[in-house]
Order: sequence, then C-alpha cells, then structure tokens
Amino acid sequence: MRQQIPLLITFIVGTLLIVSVFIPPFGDLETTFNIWFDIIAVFAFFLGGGNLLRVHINKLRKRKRDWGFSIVTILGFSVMLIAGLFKIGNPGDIASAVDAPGSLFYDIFNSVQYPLSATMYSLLAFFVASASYRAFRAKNREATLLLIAAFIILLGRTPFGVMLTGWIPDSTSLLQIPNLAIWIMNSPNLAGQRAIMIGIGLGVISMSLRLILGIERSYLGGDK
Amino acid sequence: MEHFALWLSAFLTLGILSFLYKDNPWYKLSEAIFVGISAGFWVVTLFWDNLVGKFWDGWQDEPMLFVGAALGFLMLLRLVPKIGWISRWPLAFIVGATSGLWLMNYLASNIMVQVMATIQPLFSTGYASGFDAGWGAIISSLVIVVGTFTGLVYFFFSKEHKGAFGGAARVGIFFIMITFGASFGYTVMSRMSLLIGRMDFLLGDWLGMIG
Amino acid sequence: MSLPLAATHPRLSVHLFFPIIVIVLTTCSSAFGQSDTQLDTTVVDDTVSIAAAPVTTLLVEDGKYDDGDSLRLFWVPSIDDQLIDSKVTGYRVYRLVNDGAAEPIVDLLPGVGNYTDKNVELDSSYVYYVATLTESGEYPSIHTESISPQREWINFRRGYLFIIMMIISAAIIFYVETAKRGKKLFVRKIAGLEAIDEAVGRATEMGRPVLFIPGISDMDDVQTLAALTILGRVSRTIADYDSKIFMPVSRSLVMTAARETIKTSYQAAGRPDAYNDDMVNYVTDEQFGYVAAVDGLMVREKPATVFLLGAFFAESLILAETGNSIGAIQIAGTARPAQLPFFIAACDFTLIGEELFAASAYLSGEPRMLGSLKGQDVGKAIAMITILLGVVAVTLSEAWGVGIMTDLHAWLVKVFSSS
Amino acid sequence: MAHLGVIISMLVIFGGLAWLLFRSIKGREVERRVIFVFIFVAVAAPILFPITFEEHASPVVKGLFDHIDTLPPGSRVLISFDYDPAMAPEVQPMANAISFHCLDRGHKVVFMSLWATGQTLLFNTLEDVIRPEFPDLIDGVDFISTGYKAGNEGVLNVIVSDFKKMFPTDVNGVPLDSVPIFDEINSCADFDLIVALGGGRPGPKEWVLFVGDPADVPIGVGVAAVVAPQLYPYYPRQIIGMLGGVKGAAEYESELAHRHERFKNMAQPGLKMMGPQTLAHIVIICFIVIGNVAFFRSRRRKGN
Repeated sequence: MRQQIPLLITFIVGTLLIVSVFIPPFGDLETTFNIWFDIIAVFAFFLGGGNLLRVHINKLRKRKRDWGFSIVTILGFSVMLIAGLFKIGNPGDIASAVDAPGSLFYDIFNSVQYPLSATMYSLLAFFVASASYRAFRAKNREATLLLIAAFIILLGRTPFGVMLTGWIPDSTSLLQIPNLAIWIMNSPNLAGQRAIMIGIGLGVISMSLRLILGIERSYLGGDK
Repeated sequence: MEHFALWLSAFLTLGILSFLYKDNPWYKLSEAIFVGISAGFWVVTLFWDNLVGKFWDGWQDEPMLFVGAALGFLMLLRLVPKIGWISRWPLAFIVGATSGLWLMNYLASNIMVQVMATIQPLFSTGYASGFDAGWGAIISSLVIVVGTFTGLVYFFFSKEHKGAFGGAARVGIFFIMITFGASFGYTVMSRMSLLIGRMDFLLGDWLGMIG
Repeated sequence: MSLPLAATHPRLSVHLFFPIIVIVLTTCSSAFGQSDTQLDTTVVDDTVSIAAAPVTTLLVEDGKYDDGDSLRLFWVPSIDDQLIDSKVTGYRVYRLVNDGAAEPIVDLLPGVGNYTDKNVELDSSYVYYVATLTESGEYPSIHTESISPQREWINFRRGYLFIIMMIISAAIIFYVETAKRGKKLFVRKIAGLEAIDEAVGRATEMGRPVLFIPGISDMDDVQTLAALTILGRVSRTIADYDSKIFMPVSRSLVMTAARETIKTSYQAAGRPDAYNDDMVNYVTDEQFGYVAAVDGLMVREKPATVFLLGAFFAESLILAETGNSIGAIQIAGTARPAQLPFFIAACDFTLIGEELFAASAYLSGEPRMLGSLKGQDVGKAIAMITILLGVVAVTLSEAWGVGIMTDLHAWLVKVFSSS
Repeated sequence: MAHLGVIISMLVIFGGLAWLLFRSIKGREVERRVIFVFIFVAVAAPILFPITFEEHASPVVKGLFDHIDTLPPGSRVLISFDYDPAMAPEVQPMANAISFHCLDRGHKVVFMSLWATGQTLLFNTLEDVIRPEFPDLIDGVDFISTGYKAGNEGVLNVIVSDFKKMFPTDVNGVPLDSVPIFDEINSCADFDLIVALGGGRPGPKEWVLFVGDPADVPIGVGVAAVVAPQLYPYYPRQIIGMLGGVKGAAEYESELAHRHERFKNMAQPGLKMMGPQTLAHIVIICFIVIGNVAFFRSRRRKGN
C-alpha cells in the first residue's frame, strides 16, 4: 500500500496533465498546478528553515568548528524574518509591499544581500580565466576544436581580430576573424545547439514516461 | 546611515573576493551573513507572495486552493515518524505533475520547433532579392543540417559507435565541441562586465578614485 | 453626424460605390467559403456611405478549440482607411453583454481588421459593433447578432502533436515491454557513468566524503527529478562501499525528497542504521548564497568526489572551478545548454543533455529501463528522417519548383507546427 | 600621473605574462591565484587610468559608417530608439555616435521610438548630448523628434507608406506639415537611411521585414551583443551595417575620431567601456597560449 498509492498518484496526475493539452476545458490545469506547487513549497519551507536553524543551533551547542559563525547566520536569519514579517520601517501600514523602499527589509537587501550576491556572481570573471587556461589545450581532436572555436570567438572580441585579418580581400571576407566568429556562432554552433536540444527533448519525454508509468521509482521507495 | 551602508557593502564585497586567495575568517563571516540573511529573505518573500498572496487572498474565490494547502500539510507529517510515509503523497503529486508538464512542453519546444527550424532550403532565398545561391550561404546551410544530423547520431544509445555510424557520431561530437568552445568564448564578455560592475563600486562609489 | 453622402452628392456616389461592391463580393465569397465550419458566424452587411465610412461585413465567431473563453471579430476596414491622407485614426470595438449597455472594450490602429475578445464568459451573450474613429467623431457599424461563446472538448488543431506524442511514447513503451520479456538490448558505454563506481571507490579509499549537488531548481524541474533518480543509484553504491555523502540543497522540497531517496537506498543496501538525516541539509533558496555556502563546504570538507547533476545556471562554473581546485573527481551533467561548456571545461566527466536523463536507466542496468533508452532512439530517428526529408523537399521545391516536394514540405510544416 | 599609471599597469601585465610564458616553456604550470591577479589588474587598471585600445571598424560596422559618410549632405535619416534602460549601457553609446555623425555630415535627422521606455531616453539624448554638441542646429530644420507611438509592428506597417498618418505632429505637438524637414518626406521610402537601435521586439528585425524590404530603404542597426548573431544573416543584403554591443559602439567611435577631426577629443563611452574588456580578453588569450605551451612541453618531456 505504502508503495502503490504514491505510484498511482503520480500516474493519474501525470496523465491528466498530458491529456489537458488536448482538452480545452482542462487548459487551466497547468496554472492550477503551479499555484498548488507554490503553496506546497511554502509548507516545505517550514522543514527547510527549521533544518537550517537546527543545524546551526547544534553546531553552537556542541561547539563544533566555526560555531561562532553559526551565531551570525542565526542572527541574520532572525533579523530578516522579523523585519520582513512585521514590515518594520515600512512606509504606510502593514498593507504596503514588504520590499517597499525605506523599509528595513529593503535596506538590508540593498546593502547586504545585493552586494554579496553581485560579488559572488562576479567571481565568474576569475573562474572563466582559470578554466580557459586549464581546459583549452590541444590534448586531442575534440579538445582542439573546443580550443580553436573559443580562441577565434575571443580574438573576434578584441581589436586584434580585425587587425590580424584585415588584409583578407572582401571577396573572401568570411575568413576575417570578426566575420568568422559570427559565422561560427550562426552555423556550427547553431547546429550543435539544435542536436543537444532535440536530444534533451527526447530525454525529458523518456524520463517523464518512466516516472509516470512507475518504472523509475528510486526516488520514492526504491526498486523493490 | 548612508555612509555605514556603503562601508558595509564594501566590507562584504571584499570578504567574498578574499575567497579567491583562500578560505579565511573574513569570507566565513560574509558567507554566514549571506546564508542567514538570504534564507530569511526567501522565507519572508514566500510567506507574503505565496502563502498570503496566492492562498490566503485567494481561497474565497477558489476553494480548490485548499487541496494545495492540504498537500502542503501532508508534507509536514514527516515530522511525525509513525505516519511520515504519508509525506510521499505530495511528493508523488509533484513528480507526476512535473513529468506530465515537461513531457508536453519539451516535445513542443525542444523537438518540434527545433526540427522545424532546421528544415530550411540549402539555397537561401531573400525577401527582396529573390534567388541566391552563393557558395557561402550553401555551405552554411549544409553545415547546419549536417551538424544537427550527426549531433543526433552521437546521442544514439542503442547502436555501437562503429564504422560509418561511428564516423558520423565522431563528426557530431566535433560539432558539439565547437558549440561549447564558441559559447564559452562568447560568454566571457558578459562575465567580465559583472566584475567591472563590482570594480566600479569599489574604486568609484566607495573609494572615489574614478575621476 | 452621419450624413448619407450618396444622396446629396450623386457624383461622389460613383466613386464610393465601386470599392464597396468589390468588398461585398470578396467578403461574401469568403463568408460562404467558411460557412460549413463556422455555424455561429453572423454576417452584417453595411453599404451605406457616410463621411467616414463605417467598417463593413462585421463577422463574429466563436473562438475555436477553447474553453468557451474567446470570441473572434473580423471586419473589412473602412474604405476611408487609406494609406495616404486617410481620415481614419483607428477603430473602437464596442460590446453589449446580455443586451446591456454598449461599452468600449478596445481601441485599434488603422488598417486592423480583426480582434479576439478573450474576456468573455460561457453563459453570457454578446453583441458587438465597431466604430470608425476620425478626428471629427465616431462612425459605428451595424451590430452583430447575439452570440454566446462555445466550449470545445477536444482541440483538433493539436491533432498532429498528439500523434507525434503517441508515436514516441509508444516506441518507448514498446521497447520497455520487449526488454521485460527478456530480449537483450545493447546500450553503448557512457564514460561519465562508467566512472561513478570508481569515483565513489576513490572517496572510500581516501576516507573523504562524496558531495552531491542536485542543481538549484526545485522539484518542478525534471532535471532535479533526474538528479534524484541518479542519487538513488549513487547512494546505493555509497551505502555498499560505506562511504560518506553530504548534500547541501537550495530547496526545502528537494531536501525532503533527497532524504527519502537516500534513506531508501540505504535500506535496500541492508544498512538502514547507517542512514542519517544530516546527510542532506537545506542552506538557502538564494542562488549565490547557496553557492557561497557550497564553496565554503568544498574547501573545508575537501570531498574526494563531487557530483554536479541537475539544473544549473550561472553558478555552474563557480562550483566546478572550486571543486577542481580541491582536486576532487567531478562528474557533472545538466540539460541547460548554456552551462554545458563550463562543465566540459572544469569537470572530469560531463553528461551532455540527454545523457543526464539516460543516466539512472543506464546505471540501473535493468532491462526495462534500458528499453526506454532504445525507445528514445526511435524518436531521434524520426527527427533525423524528418530533417533530411524536409531539407530535400524544401530545397527541390524552392530551387526547381518540384510540385510534389512543395506539397511534402507544406505537410511537414503543418505537422510540426501543430504545437 | 594617469600616463604613469597606464605604463606601470601595462608593464605589470605584459611583463608578467612574458615571464609566465618563459616559465611555461620550461614546463611549469601557472597557479590559479596568479591568473586571478592578472584578471584583477586587467580589469581594475583601465578603470583607474582610462586605457583605451584603438578599435578597427570591422566590415559590418564600416558598412553603416561609410554609408552615412558618403550620403550627400542634406540626406534624410530616420533614427529609431527602440530600447529601454536595461539595454541602454550597450546601445546608448551607439545612439550618440551615430547621431553625432549624421548631424555633423549635415543630414536631416528624424528621431522616433517604438518603445514607450525609449521616449525618455530619446529626450535625454537630445537635451543632454546632442544640443550641447550642436547648439546651432535648429529643431524642425536640421533634426526633429516625433517621439513614441504605441502599436509596435502596426506603426511600421503604417509609416512605411504614410509617415504623417502615424505621427501627425512632432513630440511637442507641432504639426509635421509645418515642419521644413518633412517637406519632402511622406513615407519611410523617402528616407535615405533608417537606423534602428535596440534589440528587443519590435526592433531591427521588424524594421527590416516591415519597412526595409517592402520600401527598399537601406537599414542600419545597432543592437545589444546577445542578439547580434541572430541578425547577422540579414547582412549585407537587408542590413547595410550593424553595430553589435559595446564593441560595435567602440569601433564606430574609433572610426569617427579617426576620420573626422571634430570628434578627435569627444567622449567615447563605448571605447572606455571596452578598455577593461579588451585587456581581460587579451589576458585570457595569452593564458590559453601559455597553457598550450606548458602542455606541449610537458608532453614532450614525458615522451622522452
């Protein structure tokens, strides 16, 4: 029983949503599902948020390594929670938007979360460089093509791209690096992307069918 | 206050950047703040947007929302060990719905649309200038068709990559590699602008070193 | 306001009449041509000529293949709506709900000849008219007859989509059944998946944990589901090897599902006591907050093996490079094409798109699962044949005007645009 | 002072790279933190001491530049601002450079917008950028703004045959019939060039399909970098030239300063933004070379 009911639910709901595409009166099912999902996700958040607090309180109690930073996390979490749920400092009353300019929630977001997020994102600039250094090496034919494509595109984005091949006559202007770079983006790149996307589409269909038909059940109760 | 916010932002920005050298207390502090604040941010956002905005403000008009809430409540039964297994029901619901939705969406957007887009004449025709069979255009169209075709051959699972089939698969992986190299190179610029943005903040807004 | 010009200016009427006749003729024929399919169509003919002529031949029909929530209007624009020196500044659509008062619902540009009203309800009746707008005033057309939107139960426009879905699904199910009956099916080697056992074994030998990142999307993304099915296999191996796994996640639901998955695997391996809820922890929903925490964990816990499987966005390279810097073996996979290059560059093995979804089937080694992979290949073959056929057809048709090829191409377009 | 900064940072970057190359010839790998330092300097230095690299206009940029340059003075040009503040960092430099160029050549320029958000940007461009640079030009005689009109492609469908039907007045409410520029302009076909700036929808693609092709007017475009590859197939048949992203703007500015004395010392926002980009790209390219040198050296060593 414990096995069968979830599998049945998956089967019925999955089939229903597939069929809904062809039955106009069921057209709203997708929207309905998305709203239900959002509501379920909030409930699940009690588990997640509770877990976060539990982990850090445990760390604190047992004086594990770096327990001091757990205090900071718990504090940050609580401050944001209080600021947001009680709408502290919001202009107007409780009905105003939680992130209205001037509120504590808004200020913390702007001076703490935003710079942290943007800086973490900007680390990519460094990692792009270190990855290029290591990965773009002519180890074999595949890697060489990876290297050449990246190299031409990168060159095409600097003034040297124009300078190096500016002498090539206009009749074969495709060979000039800036043009070549755009050609690569438009032809071989497009072809590769399409093959990958069609493959993904089939992968999704097969995966979904396995889940709906209950062939794949490792996520809820294993093989047996 | 403004001044404090600026210095706080700069302090946190440098804290994250310090990770590039190595893990250190400054980074750990920034990380701890980040995790705490952002988790709180999302609880609050989900609370107001989803619980209040979608459920509380909506159930009078749409009583079916209670089904969603009930499923959410079943989720919480995990906390009761004896009947914790019931929490699989909402999971099963989500898995079923996600599978159904994605199956149809990907069939339409990834397969049908992409196949359709690949069906182009090898000799391109222009809107105004009529027939054009320049070599450049023909080669480009051929490359797209051959690349898509051989790329799909590469993904074949049930046939060994040997002989002519293996050759085609090899060509396919060549195309895929060019794709990856090109996309990588093309993204560098946008990644650099992110760093330029942060540098502008540090050197300009904070230190005032930009004239 | 609306003086019948034809009566007072006989000479002008000649000018005005000719185009009207043409319009009436063309619209009548088109109305007849469609009449067998559009039973609800109401034809209104207006041939009175005035300062700025109102629109003519206003038709209203039920929106096809909908839940009774749209009505479509067509009309022939005013003859004064001309490209040069036009008097017409636009059109205003009026609506009378259940014989109530007329209210304007939308203003349209000159030259427009149709409008779909999507704000209608099943049990109400609607009457429309369209006013021609000029600088000096409005010139309304005759009202349509009353119409109620109809609900259709089956969307025939998606018929081909249904057929394609059925063919691919049937192929997958067919091979699943074939394999179940014991027919051996060949599946080629996938390098990234072959490496999993070795990678987990290495972690055991080194006495270091395995880190599993299921992407940053929630359970409403099939990639996350794929990651969890792989987790089911991987955690089984981990349980067998007695390695350690830790899994920070950025979604509460994923946390719940992952715990369920790992627990089940440990039970299947006969070691339920070794399972612990602390293997999976929620961090934060915030994309880069999560990344900051995972990066920190990586350098502090130094996992020997890192799995990056699921839906990844910009953070892909941050995670993969940090994982690389601590010398972990990294097995990555995603179906987001934009992030694949970064995994290719920074990880030891990468599952490209479709391979991510095939992974759990491949790892299970179970005949039914492998059968579904063969079914997928049928879909690929269909796509390839269609592409070849379509390209040949459209090329022959455009370059040499081969008739049958034009038909073939037109048919393919029809089939593959039915989504 | 600034020059000294430029020299020192260049020395640090290229001296350092040369040293790393030398080391890698000996087969030694570069540590990742060293790479990070180079990226940091390559981005920070051009921000601190404005380092710009002279860009050379690629053929696709030159196509538009030369067209504007060779049109006889008094030609009629339409420039459409179809973008929003999010796209502005990339597109605004192009808008400035192209407007300058047209007005300097003595062309009669009509500005308009298909995007509601473009109207404000257009207004700011005219007031803050164009008027200060060309104080003598007269509104209505040398240039005019007709502002924004709702209707997307519908607007294009109308103005392709009758401009004044869609825009009876300019942005200030002056009837176009009384405006000298419009003496000889009835439809889009009467323009000698149309420049579409933007990258969304409606944007350059719609201009080509709804106006450029049917009315046979040359179209030049300036777009955000992400959409540039999608528009390339229209060049050179349906688009005479294209500026893609900040890079395209920088190339145009460079060409402008190079060919016209007047713009030698003008502000070059595009080039300035390209400084850190170019340097960072060069550094990455150098590291790829260094990586391959190290790889081949180590392979040869293993081979021995």
